[in-house]
Amino acid sequence: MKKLINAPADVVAEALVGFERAHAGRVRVDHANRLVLRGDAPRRGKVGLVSGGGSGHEPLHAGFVGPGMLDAACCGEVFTSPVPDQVIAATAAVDGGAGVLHIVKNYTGDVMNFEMAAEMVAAESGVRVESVVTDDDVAVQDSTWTAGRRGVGVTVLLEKIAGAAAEEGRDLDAVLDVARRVAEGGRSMGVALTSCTVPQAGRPTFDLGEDEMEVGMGIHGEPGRHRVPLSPAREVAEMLVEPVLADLDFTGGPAIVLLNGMGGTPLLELYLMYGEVAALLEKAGVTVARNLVGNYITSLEMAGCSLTVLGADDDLLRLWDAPVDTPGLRWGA
Amino acid sequence: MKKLINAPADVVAEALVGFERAHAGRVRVDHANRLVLRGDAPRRGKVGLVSGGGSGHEPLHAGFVGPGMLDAACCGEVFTSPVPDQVIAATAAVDGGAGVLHIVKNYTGDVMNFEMAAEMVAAESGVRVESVVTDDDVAVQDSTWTAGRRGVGVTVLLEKIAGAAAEEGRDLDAVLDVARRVAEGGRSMGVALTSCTVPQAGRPTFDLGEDEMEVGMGIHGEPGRHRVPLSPAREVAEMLVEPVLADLDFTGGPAIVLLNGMGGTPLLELYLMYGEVAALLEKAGVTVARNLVGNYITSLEMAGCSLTVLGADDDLLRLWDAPVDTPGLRWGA
Amino acid sequence: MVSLGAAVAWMADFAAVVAEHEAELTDLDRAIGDADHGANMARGMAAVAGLEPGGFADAGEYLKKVGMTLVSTVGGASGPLYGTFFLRFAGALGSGPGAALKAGLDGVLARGKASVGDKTLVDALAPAVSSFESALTDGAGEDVAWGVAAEAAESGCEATIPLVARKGRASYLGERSAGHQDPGATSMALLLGCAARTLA
Amino acid sequence: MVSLGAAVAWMADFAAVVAEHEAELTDLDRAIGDADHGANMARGMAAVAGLEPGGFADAGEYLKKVGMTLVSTVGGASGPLYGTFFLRFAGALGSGPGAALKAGLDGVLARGKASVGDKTLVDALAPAVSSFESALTDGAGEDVAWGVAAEAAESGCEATIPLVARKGRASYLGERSAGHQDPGATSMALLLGCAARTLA
Ligand SMILES: Nc1ncnc2c1ncn2[C@@H]1O[C@H](COP(=O)(O)OP(=O)(O)O)[C@@H](O)[C@H]1O
Ligand SMILES: Nc1ncnc2c1ncn2[C@@H]1O[C@H](COP(=O)(O)OP(=O)(O)O)[C@@H](O)[C@H]1O
Ligand SMILES: [Mg+2]
Ligand SMILES: [Mg+2]
Ligand SMILES: [Mg+2]
Ligand SMILES: [Mg+2]
Repeated sequence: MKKLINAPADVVAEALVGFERAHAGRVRVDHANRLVLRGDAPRRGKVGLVSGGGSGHEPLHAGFVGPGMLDAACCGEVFTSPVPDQVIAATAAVDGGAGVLHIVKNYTGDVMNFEMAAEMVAAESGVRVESVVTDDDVAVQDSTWTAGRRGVGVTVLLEKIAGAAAEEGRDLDAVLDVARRVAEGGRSMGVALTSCTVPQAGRPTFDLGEDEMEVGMGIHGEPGRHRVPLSPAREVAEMLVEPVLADLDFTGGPAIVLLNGMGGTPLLELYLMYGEVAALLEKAGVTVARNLVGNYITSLEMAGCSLTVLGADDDLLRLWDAPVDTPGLRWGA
Repeated sequence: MKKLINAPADVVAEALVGFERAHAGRVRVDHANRLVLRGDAPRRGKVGLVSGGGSGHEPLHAGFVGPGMLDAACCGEVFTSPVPDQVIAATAAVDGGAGVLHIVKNYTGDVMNFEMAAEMVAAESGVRVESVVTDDDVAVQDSTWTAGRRGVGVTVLLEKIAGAAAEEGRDLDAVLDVARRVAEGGRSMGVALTSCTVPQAGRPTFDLGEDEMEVGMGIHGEPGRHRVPLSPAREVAEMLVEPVLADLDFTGGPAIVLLNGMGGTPLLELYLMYGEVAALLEKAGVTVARNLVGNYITSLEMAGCSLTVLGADDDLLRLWDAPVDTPGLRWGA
Repeated sequence: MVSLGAAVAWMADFAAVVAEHEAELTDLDRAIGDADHGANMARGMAAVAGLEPGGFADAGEYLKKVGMTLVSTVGGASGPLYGTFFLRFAGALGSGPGAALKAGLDGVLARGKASVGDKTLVDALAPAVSSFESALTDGAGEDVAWGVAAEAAESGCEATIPLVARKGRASYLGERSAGHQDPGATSMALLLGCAARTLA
Repeated sequence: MVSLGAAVAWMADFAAVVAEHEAELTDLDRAIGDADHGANMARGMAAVAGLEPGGFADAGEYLKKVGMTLVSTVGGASGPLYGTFFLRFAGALGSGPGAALKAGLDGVLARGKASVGDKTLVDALAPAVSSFESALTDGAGEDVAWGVAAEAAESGCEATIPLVARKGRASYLGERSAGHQDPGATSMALLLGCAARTLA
């Protein structure tokens, strides 16, 4: 295992020390609870946005804390959901009297820990909490017989768009409505060329042959739909676009597209992939109104990429374009 | 070799297709000359900034084209400097009557190709061209008996700062002066945990044992000062900070610090490293006034990082803070 | 009745057993999950082992704190599930261990929405709860009932091997999850084994 | 005098030889550079081989175009150096091949600022130029002189093996560059070998 770390058990705590030093003033770090908070939280009258999950997906979530996006991120151990105490502390810290939205990726651990936190907040404080769960990964069959689709790239788009809705002063119901529209309107699919290595595990999560790739893997190295021979970018693009479009019709309006790197893929390759993906989307009649190409929801040093397509409308596009000022996403500010 | 590409020979051309699609409107791509141009170039009366070099270091340089930074980037083959024709075409495309600055990293190939281009522009057009060469890598002994230090991280800071100077209307002499101050005032040092693989070469540029790292490697996989056993982040930070501070005194004023990922290092590790580095700099009496943590001058999928420290003053800090609006660096806009 | 001393001994034993089996639990989770179940349980039980038992009035109060500690330190799927199990177990302990076990199971079912056969820790816990009850109904003492429950948990755990997971991370594997023992069922069987040693 | 036909044959031969030795040149560059010298030269000479020789008045005009083509297609260190060599060679060809060689060398020295012994293509080119001259001075014909020059380039190239690089990318290696043959010197020796076969 080749990593720039000290003891594997200290990775998250020490990364937060560096994060605080890098973004001092703009964010505040609660080291005891492993929270990254907006520097000016709580904002009176603004709906608070809390997200979080296992670490190792940076910039998600900590990198998306700031004006126009999240008020707080709860940082779990690498690939392990945060505990309710963190979520409760974050909720209390960002509540400005207008209620708090929890943004949760659909993994059993995340869902249960956020749920317990919400129950405890409801039982012990007057803060109104609503939750939205992202489950956009079409690699997983969504049925009552499984844990359902995983939450991946849509989470980035949702945090941006719901963040803008909260920032412009919409109330909790309205922000929740926007968040649900994003969660329901987006689909994703990924491909991995290499595994990642969890620091505490010390060895790769899965083994992949020198000429194999995993189609539909998850952001924690979960297995995908199938393993195929390493293929040209042109064919990889088809493996991403085809299942996403098969799952949902995006031809009715404008779309926001995220081509996301898993952490170990050079930007040069990501742009090349984006060229292939955008051409296929265009051919399929999808109007790409906005796009984002880069590493936004990663899986440590995994090589690979994922595609997220979100069906948008004028309201969502306007919220997408609104200023955002976070370490990981910034424009108009 | 595991890469998201089609034919290795087509990587740069195809990545430019995707880059154009991703940033349409904001930049223009001249595919014949492999140039990325500011969408509104040439800007009448503004000094034009042209940089370029081998591809594979993205976002440098193409990702830094836009208001407040570069007017044009010349994209060479992966790790191979562009040819004079590209530089000449870029210079002509961005000249707004106030002259053009060439920003060149100190590699024999880059220096000679830009030099030939400048000579040809001087001989064949009325455009005044000045050049600045970055050579900040302290891993290399700077002597008349070598090709001199390599240009690395300072290039990013220089493109930002000189870009701001040009944007606010300074003339070519003034922009050149700012650029020279940055080039002279910054030093860098890097460490690699893994090699990178050039698509056309098909195999890793160098071999590194499972428990070795290369201290002082270059951004093309050039060898460093020495190979040492894989060390904790705390010690790696010393290996970066110590030689940089030994080479130049940064205690006299504010400093701008870049902790740069080589492309394959998770952000989690980069932040952890930044915590270590910032603590050492503080202990050594360096006042870090501004910082940047992320992947800005990469080496394909290499794992590792580099530290750049630039001695600044009020003028340089102000230029650093000025709005910038490029795919790879954006604030205030 | 479960005494405070017995409850503390139960947890001390489980903490030791989890530490001993940490690598095994993680390896089981590597096969069909994300290779952290051993680390998760070890982190939580180390925190539990650090609780000062002096301050508690009875086993119920102590085990409530155990549940809260697990919720606060484990994370992942197992944190809320084990935490809920102990919180509910502690709350019902006044009505005896059978009722406590039943309440714990109900809490886990409500929280995780898994059924028997979904290849989760429920597959070890549910048969243990019903075996404990039927042993008492059949006239056995609590000491015997704990042993029966532990055996049922052990068989339930082994019976997860051929199952296809339908809950938790392993469900992403679909058919490929068959042939592997469920990590959570394994730790749950260990917990009941400890109960048989310390509460009987 | 070098005829247009001879010059075209020289370049056709060099293009073929470079294509044949591409992997070897790249491997030499992998050892002390960045593993692209073979690709760089092959790309450039493929473009040269694609030039339509019909449109040129004489060898000088043709070789000037060769130089410009190399400058425009090779990049890296070798592009400007080989390009300059041919541009200057072509410009002085009117005064004979000896003067052309000398002008080419001077261009390379001015462009790259290397000296003999710095472990660059100058170590193959410089001895070739002086051997060609002295052969003529000694009364040999041009055909013999080209052969002598090629041999000198070949030995100069081999003599780069023990040297420590002081110019170009290999200089970063310091002492570790010793023990490897310089890739640029190798391609330069191939160029002069082709000259001996086609211009003599
Ligand atoms: N919905 C559920 N109901 C009951 N048990 C579950 C459920 N989901 C997961 N589990 C149990 O949790 C175990 C995994 O725990 P752990 O690895 O600690 O958490 P995570 O899956 O979040 O990494 C599984 O082996 C399974 O027994
Ligand atoms: N300053 C210089 N003067 C003369 N030759 C040089 C100089 N620098 C490099 N070279 C030659 O260029 C060769 C490398 O060419 P190439 O690999 O194509 O370019 P790059 O080093 O830019 O990758 C070296 O082997 C050396 O012979
Ligand atoms: Mg987990
Ligand atoms: Mg090169
Ligand atoms: Mg797990
Ligand atoms: Mg080379």
